[in-house]
Amino acid sequence: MSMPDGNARVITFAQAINEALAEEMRRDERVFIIGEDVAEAGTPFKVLSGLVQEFGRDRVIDSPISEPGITGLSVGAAMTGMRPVVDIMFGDFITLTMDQIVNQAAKIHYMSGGKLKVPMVLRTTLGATRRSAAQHSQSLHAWLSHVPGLKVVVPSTPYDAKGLMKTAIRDDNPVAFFEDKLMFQDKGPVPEGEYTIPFGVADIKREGTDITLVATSSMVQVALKAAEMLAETGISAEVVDPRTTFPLDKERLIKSAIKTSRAIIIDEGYERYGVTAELASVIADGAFYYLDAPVKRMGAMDVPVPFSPVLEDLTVPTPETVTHMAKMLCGKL
Amino acid sequence: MSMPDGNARVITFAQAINEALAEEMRRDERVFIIGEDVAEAGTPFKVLSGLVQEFGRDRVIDSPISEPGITGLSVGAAMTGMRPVVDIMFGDFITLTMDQIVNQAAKIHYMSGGKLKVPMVLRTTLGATRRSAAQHSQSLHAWLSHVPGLKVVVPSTPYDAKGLMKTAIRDDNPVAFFEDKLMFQDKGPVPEGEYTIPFGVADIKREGTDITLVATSSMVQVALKAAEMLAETGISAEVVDPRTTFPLDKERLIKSAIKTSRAIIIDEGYERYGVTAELASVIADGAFYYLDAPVKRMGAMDVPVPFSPVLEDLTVPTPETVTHMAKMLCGKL
Amino acid sequence: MTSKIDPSNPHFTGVDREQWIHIYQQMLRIRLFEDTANELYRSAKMPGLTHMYSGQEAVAVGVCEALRPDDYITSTHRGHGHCLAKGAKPNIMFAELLGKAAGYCRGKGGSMHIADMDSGNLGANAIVGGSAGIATGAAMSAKMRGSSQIAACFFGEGALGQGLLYEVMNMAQLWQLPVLYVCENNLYNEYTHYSETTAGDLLKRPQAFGIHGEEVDGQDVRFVYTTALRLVEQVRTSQSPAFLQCNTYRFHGHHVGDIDRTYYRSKEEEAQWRTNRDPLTILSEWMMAQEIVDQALLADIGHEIEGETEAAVQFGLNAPYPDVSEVNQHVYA
Amino acid sequence: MTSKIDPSNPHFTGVDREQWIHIYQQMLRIRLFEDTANELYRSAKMPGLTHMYSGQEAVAVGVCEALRPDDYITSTHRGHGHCLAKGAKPNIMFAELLGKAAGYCRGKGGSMHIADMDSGNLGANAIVGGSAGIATGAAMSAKMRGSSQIAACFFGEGALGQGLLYEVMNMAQLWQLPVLYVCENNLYNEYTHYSETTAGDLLKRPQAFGIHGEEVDGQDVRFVYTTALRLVEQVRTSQSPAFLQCNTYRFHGHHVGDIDRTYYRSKEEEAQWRTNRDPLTILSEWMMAQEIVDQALLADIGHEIEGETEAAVQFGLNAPYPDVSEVNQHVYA
Ligand SMILES: Cc1ncc(C[n+]2csc(CCOP(=O)(O)OP(=O)(O)O)c2C)c(N)n1
Ligand SMILES: Cc1ncc(C[n+]2csc(CCOP(=O)(O)OP(=O)(O)O)c2C)c(N)n1
Ligand SMILES: [Mg+2]
Ligand SMILES: [Mg+2]
Repeated sequence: MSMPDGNARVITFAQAINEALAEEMRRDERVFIIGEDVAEAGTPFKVLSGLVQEFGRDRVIDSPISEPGITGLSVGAAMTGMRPVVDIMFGDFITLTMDQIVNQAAKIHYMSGGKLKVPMVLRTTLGATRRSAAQHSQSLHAWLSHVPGLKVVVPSTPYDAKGLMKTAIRDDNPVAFFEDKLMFQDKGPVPEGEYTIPFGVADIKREGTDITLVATSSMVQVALKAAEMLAETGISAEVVDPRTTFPLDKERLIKSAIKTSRAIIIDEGYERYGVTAELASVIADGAFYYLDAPVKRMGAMDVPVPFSPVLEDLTVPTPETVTHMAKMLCGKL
Repeated sequence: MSMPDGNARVITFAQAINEALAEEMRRDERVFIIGEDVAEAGTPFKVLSGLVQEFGRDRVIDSPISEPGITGLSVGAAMTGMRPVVDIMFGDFITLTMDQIVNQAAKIHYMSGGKLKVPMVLRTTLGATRRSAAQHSQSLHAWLSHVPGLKVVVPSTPYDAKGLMKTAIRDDNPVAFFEDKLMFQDKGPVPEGEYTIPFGVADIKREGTDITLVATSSMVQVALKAAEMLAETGISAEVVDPRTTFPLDKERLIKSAIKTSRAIIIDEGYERYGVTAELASVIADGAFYYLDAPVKRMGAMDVPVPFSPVLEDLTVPTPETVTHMAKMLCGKL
Repeated sequence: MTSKIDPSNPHFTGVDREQWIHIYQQMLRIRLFEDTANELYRSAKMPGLTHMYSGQEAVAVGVCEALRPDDYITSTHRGHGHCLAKGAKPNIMFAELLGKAAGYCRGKGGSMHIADMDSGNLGANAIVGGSAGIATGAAMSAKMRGSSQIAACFFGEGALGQGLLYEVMNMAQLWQLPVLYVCENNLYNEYTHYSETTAGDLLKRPQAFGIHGEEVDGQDVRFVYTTALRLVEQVRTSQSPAFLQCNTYRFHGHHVGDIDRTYYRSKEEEAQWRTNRDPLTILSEWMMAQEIVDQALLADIGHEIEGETEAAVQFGLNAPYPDVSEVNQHVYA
Repeated sequence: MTSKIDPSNPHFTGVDREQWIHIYQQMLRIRLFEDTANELYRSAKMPGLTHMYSGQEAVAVGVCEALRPDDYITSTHRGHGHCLAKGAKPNIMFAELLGKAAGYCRGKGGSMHIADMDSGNLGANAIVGGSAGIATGAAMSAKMRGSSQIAACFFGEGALGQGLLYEVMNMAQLWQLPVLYVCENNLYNEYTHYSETTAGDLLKRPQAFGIHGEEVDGQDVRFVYTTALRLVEQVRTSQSPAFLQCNTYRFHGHHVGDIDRTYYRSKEEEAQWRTNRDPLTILSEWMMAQEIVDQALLADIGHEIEGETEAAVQFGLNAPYPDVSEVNQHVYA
């Protein structure tokens, strides 16, 4: 379990992202931020507050409402010596950027036979239950995880967010970085000093022996709460956080499932053809001879996210639904 | 195994699509086609040849090179009483249409509480090995399969193509219809008369007892050839074609895997986070207690599609690689 | 009392007294609706956020009064004004804002997705510029069906950043589609002044495609209405697009939670607009001067609409939430 | 021989003899390259298809000769001319067209993806309009780095259909980025005349954003070159965008396989352009009239470049394919 040292400060997820960006912008003048309302407004979520004051409007650039355009500009800037961080306010808007990200950014290195590279970060959000309805609530990280040439980061704690963001900015490839909107105010220990977290290393967020809960981003806290509830009924759950969906730490996922013999995958993207499918099939394959029950998937319900709170809350896995599923798998229902 | 009657004509896949469109346009004057070079040119693949002559330029509409725009127009036309078929020349260009398809077309029915509907078909292509390189060779059907509100069709024979296209046009929902570019000249029996094929019904393309090959679109012929090769080594392979990735005929897939106790999923999309993941995890879950081996996945290699023939041919499953995998699973290697 | 419209002003002749009063009522209806919605937010009764239309009433009402009931509109995230102006009922709208089953979208859409086919409203849209294709497609559909309907597409000046708009304006002009683009320039894209996001002269953008464009004082409904009457007539009879830029101002924040605004606009600027440029005041003062109304009548109208609004919000508050079983209904038609 | 450039024509003064000869050589180099590529296709030696630049040589050469070696260009599916004009070597290009490891992209990109950072070529692009963001981003990067480089963005008139272009032109003007947009209007978008896809006057489109735009006869390299010299200087010194529309014609089909073209353009039209508007003839006749060259020198140049081209294609034909192990190299940097 990777952890900050004992006397680390406690800061929010948003502050951790902000700090990572500030540190990297201080370290490397090629890094700049571009997006809608990123400067004085510091984004609608206030994640970037203060950066324009330190780095100026030439490095924290307010753009028109042109997601395809700013993504395209970032690709061109990245190819020619800069290291842009492009801010796409809501994950739902990556729909507008898919050509530039998928056909351009992701492929240029390969198509050029390794000659050109596109070191850029696409920061965006995921997660529902904010009463924002169907066009502001999607978790579309499965799409980008599908695409060779991209790396995809789904941090779940302030500590991970900072270390992974720094790694993302230093990576020479296009990296999509998904932040859960509802996690921005969550607090956690984050050391002041410099650290990075490598991609492709899953983190055991809680150790256990009876069942593996593989959870991503927003669902890690759900899994941890479920693990607590399960502990009360005598089930010891291990919570594994892949932290990056690509590169994916298959080995650690499989190892945990082999140890516990049962696994549930929990992710906030739509369930069908989503992240849970990949992770479940990786485990079902790799741990085939050790599993005592089928690997179960818990994604977001396969419906456009409804506005009404009474409906929206039904669409996302909760500690209760995870606990229920885990008990069922362990034969304790 | 659904089949045309004995004395059906033999026509090409392209002709089957053309005939389906012509029949539906005759039957329902609300149906029209919009796309780049769809009229006199009949598309670069000549699939629509002759339609403009019969239906005129008001119903077979040559558009500017504006994929987002024509998709958006189609959504609006569909909401207000028309039934557009929008032609997106290469599947790679759906990247440009994702906002209109995913945030608009797919969600309007739900967001309006069931009041509005969007009966449109998005025709596009998939498939590599045409020496068209990374931006003209992708099979991105996994993305749309991920999205609630959309249906996704991946026909593998002229017979299926015609019947499924007619169903797609009559469906009151947005339907994405993926045609393999290399299959357009493939021939097969297609009855002259009117028929439709329901969505969500997998077709057993070949019966077998030892292993299930679930294959989609371009990969069905690959699986059938593999099945022939396997037959020679005494392995009886069943080839199951889901025909639509959503709705997905989970039951038939699982039933076949239970019967044979082994399954391989073959699809031309990128392997990771792709269609093979969903299908494999559906089977691994549903047939858990009957499987003698892990479900294996064979998607396209996780690389941008290379131009050079010597490289490109390595990226797609072939009868040989499928046969090899099947033998391994059956313990005959 | 006969109409006292200044006969020397060609703009306002031919509009009778009742019509001006009706226009005033509609604008007031919007103002009170928004004040009430704001109150719902402040008292934590409304889920999520909402974007208020206060200050811009003359645009929605001036344009929609010029439309036929069966003409189409598409709207934006700041959509309550358009909905009401086109004929939606406040009580059903409040129900929607509150996520209730009696709402226009059964509570599934919320503030940003109100659609009402009965009044020709194809929906608010939470994607900036996202409805430009829908409106243009509805106009195409109307033309194809020979219905003589037109479509009015409302969007903020921020939507000029979205490429989709240019794609569909090109097609609207090419194919002579009966669509009226209504650009509401309220000076801000969220927290950024439009001059920082928009190069050149706005009206030149439609004109670049050969589309007729005009600019009007969006605070003075007399100008908006009479200009819209003329343009709507022109669009309908000539079957060609037009573009109307309305210069206006939003009195509140970008959304109800945007309270501290001084970092992007001054309190003086706000006061100036509220005091001198309130569309309700401009109209009511003119109507008084013209003796179309007197203080007593204005007071009566005020009380009537206050009462109606109060009843409407009570209807919304008292209405039941949708049944949980609705969560996966209306995904498919 | 001293230069005989007509001193009464201000356009062509100040360019010396050697430069015109060099320009002629570059244009001929492109012409022979394309003829040879066509031959490769017809003799089935080249995988896939290619789009020939023949007829448009004056545009690529006229513009690229006005650029510095370290200036950037982005190109299109019809990109050989731009590559060669910016300094790429025919032998390495042929190797790429043939999918060989010695190619600019190690055979991974092919005809539509040639990129060569050494000559400032950020890549051909198989997405129409797809490089508009890249070029504009490269210009932004140049400005940020204070390098005084500029970027020239080549695209066909068909790319005016793509919204991305408008998004980035807006930003180029807003932020005063040193980018020259070069629109090659060769009259056709594939098989459709541009007048059927393009409303209004092309030049008004950049002008709508306040971008300086000019139109030039794209068959006469004297005009293209001298205009480009002036615009490039202006873009570089004023650090602001400009737009150059070059009216031109492609002599061959849309791609090498587009043989029967009479359904979209007449043989007379083609003959007319080939006979009267060949950029090579226009330049050579003028150079002869001006006594810059004589028949003998032209013949020498012809032989020299024929020999070079023949050697180049032989290099490509003899070069080995990439090793199969390269298939999954260069996916990530
Ligand atoms: C494609 C897209 N990008 C960004 C946003 C976030 N956003 C919501 S409203 C808004 C500003 C819109 O400005 P404008 O179009 O002028 O409308 P106004 O809010 O002024 O009415 C932004 C950026 C969005 N909803 N959609
Ligand atoms: C986004 C996109 N849509 C469609 C195509 C297919 N396509 C390739 S070239 C072309 C026509 C391009 O016309 P133009 O831009 O004028 O360039 P030209 O071929 O005349 O050089 C089309 C439609 C594509 N490559 N990319
Ligand atoms: Mg605005
Ligand atoms: Mg062209």
